Amino acid sequence: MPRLGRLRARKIRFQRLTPWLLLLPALIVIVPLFAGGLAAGLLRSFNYMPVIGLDSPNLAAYSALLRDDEFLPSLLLTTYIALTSTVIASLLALGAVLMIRRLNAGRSLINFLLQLNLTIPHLVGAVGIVYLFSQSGSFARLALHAGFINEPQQFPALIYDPAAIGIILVYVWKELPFIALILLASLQQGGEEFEAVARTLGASRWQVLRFVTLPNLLPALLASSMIVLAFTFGAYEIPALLGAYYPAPLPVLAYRKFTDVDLASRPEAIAISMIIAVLSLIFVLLYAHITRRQIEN
Amino acid sequence: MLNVQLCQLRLNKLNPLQALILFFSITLLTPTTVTAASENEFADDSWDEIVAAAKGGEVNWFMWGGSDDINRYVSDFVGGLLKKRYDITLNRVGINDTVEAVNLVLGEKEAGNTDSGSVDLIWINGENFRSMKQGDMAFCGYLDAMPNNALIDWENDSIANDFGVPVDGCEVPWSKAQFAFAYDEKRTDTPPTTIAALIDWVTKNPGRFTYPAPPDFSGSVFVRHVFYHAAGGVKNLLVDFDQALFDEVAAKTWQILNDMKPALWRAGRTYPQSITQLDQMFANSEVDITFSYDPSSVGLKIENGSYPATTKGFVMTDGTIGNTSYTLIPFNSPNKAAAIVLQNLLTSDEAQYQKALPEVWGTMPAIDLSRISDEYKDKFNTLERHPSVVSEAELAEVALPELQSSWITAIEEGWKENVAR
Amino acid sequence: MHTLREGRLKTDMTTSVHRTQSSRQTPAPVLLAFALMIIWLVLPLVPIVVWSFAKRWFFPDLVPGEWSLQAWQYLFSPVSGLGKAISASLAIAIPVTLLSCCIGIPAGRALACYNFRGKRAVQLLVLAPVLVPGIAVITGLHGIMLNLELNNQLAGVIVAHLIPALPYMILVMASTFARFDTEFEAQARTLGANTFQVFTRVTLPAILPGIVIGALFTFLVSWSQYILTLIVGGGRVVTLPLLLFNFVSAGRNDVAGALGVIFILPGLIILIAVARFISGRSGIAELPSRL
Amino acid sequence: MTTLTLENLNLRYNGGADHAVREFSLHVNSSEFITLLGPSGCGKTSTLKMIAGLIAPDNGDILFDDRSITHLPPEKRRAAMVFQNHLLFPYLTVRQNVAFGLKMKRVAAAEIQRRVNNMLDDVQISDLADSKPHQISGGQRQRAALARALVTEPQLLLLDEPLSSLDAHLRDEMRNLIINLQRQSGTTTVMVTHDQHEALHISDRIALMFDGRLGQFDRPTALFERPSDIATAKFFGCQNFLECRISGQRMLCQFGELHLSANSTAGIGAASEYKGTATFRAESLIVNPSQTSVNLCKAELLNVEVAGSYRKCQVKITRCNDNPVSAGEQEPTDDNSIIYLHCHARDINAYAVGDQIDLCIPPESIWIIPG
Repeated sequence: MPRLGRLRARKIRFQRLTPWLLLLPALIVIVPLFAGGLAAGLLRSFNYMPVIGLDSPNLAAYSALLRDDEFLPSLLLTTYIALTSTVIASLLALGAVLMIRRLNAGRSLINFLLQLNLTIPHLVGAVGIVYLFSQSGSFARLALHAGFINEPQQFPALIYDPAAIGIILVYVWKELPFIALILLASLQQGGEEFEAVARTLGASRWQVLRFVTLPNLLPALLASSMIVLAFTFGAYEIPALLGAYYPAPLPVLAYRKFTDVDLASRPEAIAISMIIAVLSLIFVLLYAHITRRQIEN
Repeated sequence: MLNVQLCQLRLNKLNPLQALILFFSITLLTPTTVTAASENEFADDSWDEIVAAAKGGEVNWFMWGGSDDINRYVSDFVGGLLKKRYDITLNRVGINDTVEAVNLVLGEKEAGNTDSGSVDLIWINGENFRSMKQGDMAFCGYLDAMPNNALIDWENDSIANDFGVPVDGCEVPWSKAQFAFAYDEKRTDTPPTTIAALIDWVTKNPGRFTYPAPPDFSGSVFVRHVFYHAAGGVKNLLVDFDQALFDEVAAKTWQILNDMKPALWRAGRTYPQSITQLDQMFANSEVDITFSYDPSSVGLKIENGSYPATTKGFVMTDGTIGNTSYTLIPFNSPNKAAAIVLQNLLTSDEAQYQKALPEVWGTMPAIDLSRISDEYKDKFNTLERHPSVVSEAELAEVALPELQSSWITAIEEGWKENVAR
Repeated sequence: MHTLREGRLKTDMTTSVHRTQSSRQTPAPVLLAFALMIIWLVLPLVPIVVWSFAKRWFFPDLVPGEWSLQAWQYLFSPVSGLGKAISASLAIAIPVTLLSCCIGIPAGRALACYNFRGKRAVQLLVLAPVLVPGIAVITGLHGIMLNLELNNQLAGVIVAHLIPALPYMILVMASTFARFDTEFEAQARTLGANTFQVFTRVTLPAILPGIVIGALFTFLVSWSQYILTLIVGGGRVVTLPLLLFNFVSAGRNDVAGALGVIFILPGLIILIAVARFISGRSGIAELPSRL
Repeated sequence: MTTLTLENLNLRYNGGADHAVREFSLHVNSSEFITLLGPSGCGKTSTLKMIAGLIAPDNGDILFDDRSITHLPPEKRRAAMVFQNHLLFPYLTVRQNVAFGLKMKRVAAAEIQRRVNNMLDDVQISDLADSKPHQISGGQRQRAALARALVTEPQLLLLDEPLSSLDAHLRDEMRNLIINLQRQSGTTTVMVTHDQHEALHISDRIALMFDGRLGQFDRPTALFERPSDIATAKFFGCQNFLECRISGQRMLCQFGELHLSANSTAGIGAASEYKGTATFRAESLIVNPSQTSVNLCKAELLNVEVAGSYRKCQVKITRCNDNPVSAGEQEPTDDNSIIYLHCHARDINAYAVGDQIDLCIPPESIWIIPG
């Protein structure tokens, strides 16, 4: 270092700073808004807010949640919705991608539809699913005309039901294309040649699927599933529209408590938010872990 | 400011010294004294002064926005008149639930915003009004300055009390509503016309009835009807909350509702989330009976295609609960004068009549029809309701009062614990 | 194609060649799956469109009892507030997109072209808002924004929308810069271009497709946002999703259907625009490959 | 081992409008190493993939040991392929990669272990067996890919440009390894390349492909010395082509009469007089020949280009065998009297551009392509 001219040393120091300067505006936005929002939420959920005189943190909000007999069912329901939606969407997306690869014609049509779906807001998808799958929806009407049922109640209860099938259907409809597009993108990066080489090495169609295609797709599949899992865990509008009245999924419960006229519910609402945040941060770390392995490979 | 009013109301019960001490301690020690001056800023103003102050301004009116008919009435008719006559711009803010507006004001109050709030007027009643009033978030005490206040019958209990909470000059009645049921002539020959008959009907027609889960507004009212039925009438219940009485009646009520459960839609495993959902289920033959706190909505819904044309409104001969909805100015509205002008316009015979037209909205006027101009008296007298809507006379005959909100809260909580799960 | 078939037929007979490999005929199960998939993707959109023109469409009618324009008439009347909602949506989404571009492009470059200590942490920080649900952040942020008097107005909603939108832009730009060879800039420098010229003549044209994809996606993220707008906007900022939610929860299927159609349009337009812009590439499908 | 026969293979694309491969027939002997050589886009990789079963031909037949295998899927053909860019499965170790084919065939674990270890020894990467592909060098990856193919003991080894992704020094090493392993195992091998030197070095026979068709199929020296057509000659770098009439052991071209050797016309039938194209390599010409040589020519030096120790020259021939150029039937045109010659620097250093030089076109270096 001492041999370097002062100018050069300064230049190097400046170069070291360059990425941070480039990142600065982004950090100025993300750190206070995202990290700050979470931190403020965390403090508030512990009833710690010296500005308004709350200076002894406690776990009141969390223990109130545990006592609330809707919380645990709600947590379970949310987890069930998120897991089921993610697993079904992932598997179907995988199947769809394998199917699309075997198409000779129609690829561009399906590609267009997948992309179109990506641009459609969840809310619209939810409306469509209700029109189709409710007990008086299009399918129930078809079933009646086909003679399978005589009245709406005989049609399976899919919407507004504690089993949350309607919510899951919306998520599957919206997330399947998302995962499928990510998988297709990952396949474009040389997947087909690996399969060719495997076949010349004596692997049958199934063995290629089992030992080459799936392992190749796995990182992309897991990473996109994490995104979907986090999203389905924390999205508000779909369960708000299609859910049963009890138990409400966590985001709905959080919103309800947040907007409760009784201000005492707010720390509880924020505590639920924090639980959602912690769980989704775990998904972030899992995602990072998966993609890191992918990059290393 | 609520404190002040309560004190003033009870002053006559205290001896002068006590009263004096109390009064000074309140006026000196509570910050409400600061707003006390401003709350009355219009009380002594002449109407002309208010109108002059409001000219060229705007009003942000927060109200439930899910009905195109109501939206049209408010934006087109009311907004049009307001602009034309007073040069005030009406900004209708559609919300999903009135509680959103209450929260907004609450948040502003928390943040110390006392004079530049974003809400100028809220369509409100019941629980939300209680929150606003008890939270010192309502602007009160200006009604005397409003000419059309003369059309309002404050002697009437159902006007002067909003779900048992005294209005105390903090809101202005806008509309009257009364619970009414509806059925489809094509599907049901004769609907049950007492609560007892309804309960019987439900068991005989399994799967064809349900009600939205309280705290949905309409679902909660339905449960109250059962509660009245279990109590053998509403008379004993029109008092301050009485735990012993509540427990007695509630036990019977839960019994009835739980017995009904297996015969409900989806065997009572779940309930609709909202009255909207029930309406849609009714329209699509999933259930055979629906209800509404706005009896005229049957007509509107037939016209806009939400209900089958063969839908008919009906009431229970043992009574249906009625209430009044109001408009309220939040304490921190920056456009109070304009909001008062709007409230005055809303309570005019002209606006109330327009609102009562079946093709516009068809809802019942909140003003005393005996006090209005002869012209509008005639008009109201010759007003034809939508043929499917229960007649006003029929409604009036069976009208039941609402309970105080403390009762309602207890019923809703009790339902959640004893029936829902 | 015709001659090809014939030729194949002849060989089949003469040399009994069976084409088991990657033949150009798609097997029936795949075709069936293809058809099912197309139906599944399109199906939920059908009743939305039909409902927007329907009146009195009750169970068990397969077609509406009446066709009507009442939903559209209502929406296009000044009362509905549709115009205000669309302009509010645009007044939020466009600044969010522009801000995201200005902030996201340098950040993407930093993540793609430099190695520095703490890079991994920054990557995680950028990624986190994509995965952490909006409601988790906004309930805490609400209090802060209240103090800054950002609530209940466009500015606050724009700031809130940046949380989920900006990371998308940064991630897309990082991937774009990762494919961009900075040697080109050095080359331009040696040819006498100054910093500004290097950016406008060399860097910008090269990363433009990435910017377009990132910007359009950022726009869509903001366009579809519901809960952040609801909580921060406090009912004062009524965007299209809020209006739609209003009518969905009010059970007005016809109005909701018509709003749904309007809601989808920008995505559709963007999709077609992107396909045109990035000729030969797969348009929005690029996005996932860049995340 | 196995023989490979291709019979009239055709492959069309673009809905049948264009041919990738047309009427391609070939017979490869057992244990032979042949190369499909041709410019890029000539259909050689498509042919290889048809042999592997990765693409189905539109018509034609592929036979291993005279048995048609056209209907078999790739995994049943036992034709292992090594691709240009190694294509080692990134999520498997080198050992797992090599074991892949055996595992697919459900060979017993112990057997797999033994054969994989032997194979890894053969390609000298035993010490890297437990590394992931991204942890080893390009040459090592290609060795692993080769090992992965050979360990399955395929009937046929298919190599698709196996050396092109390697640096020059690694390429020689790898080439020798491939030759050794192929000789050792005796596996019939088909390699695809566009690099003639690679093909000349490594192959028993080379099949030239142009535009989807089979060109000359012969031993490397034959392709080099006795091209069957101008395209082949050009592909192997021949620059001198003279249109001429041949009569017995002599040819007549625009700048005179040249003597031929017996070999020169070996590619042609017994006709006594015909037209043809005479070709000779630039490096076979002799500058400053002894005056007793046959086919002595006078030429004007047009251009000299330095290429290391030798020189690439362009000359314009003025007369040959003491026959003036005008002795021909027509006036010589420039382009048919200008030829290229490569010579050692010392032979040409004395001359400057524009000088007249003596040179000799040895009769045995001339090869006549008919037509």
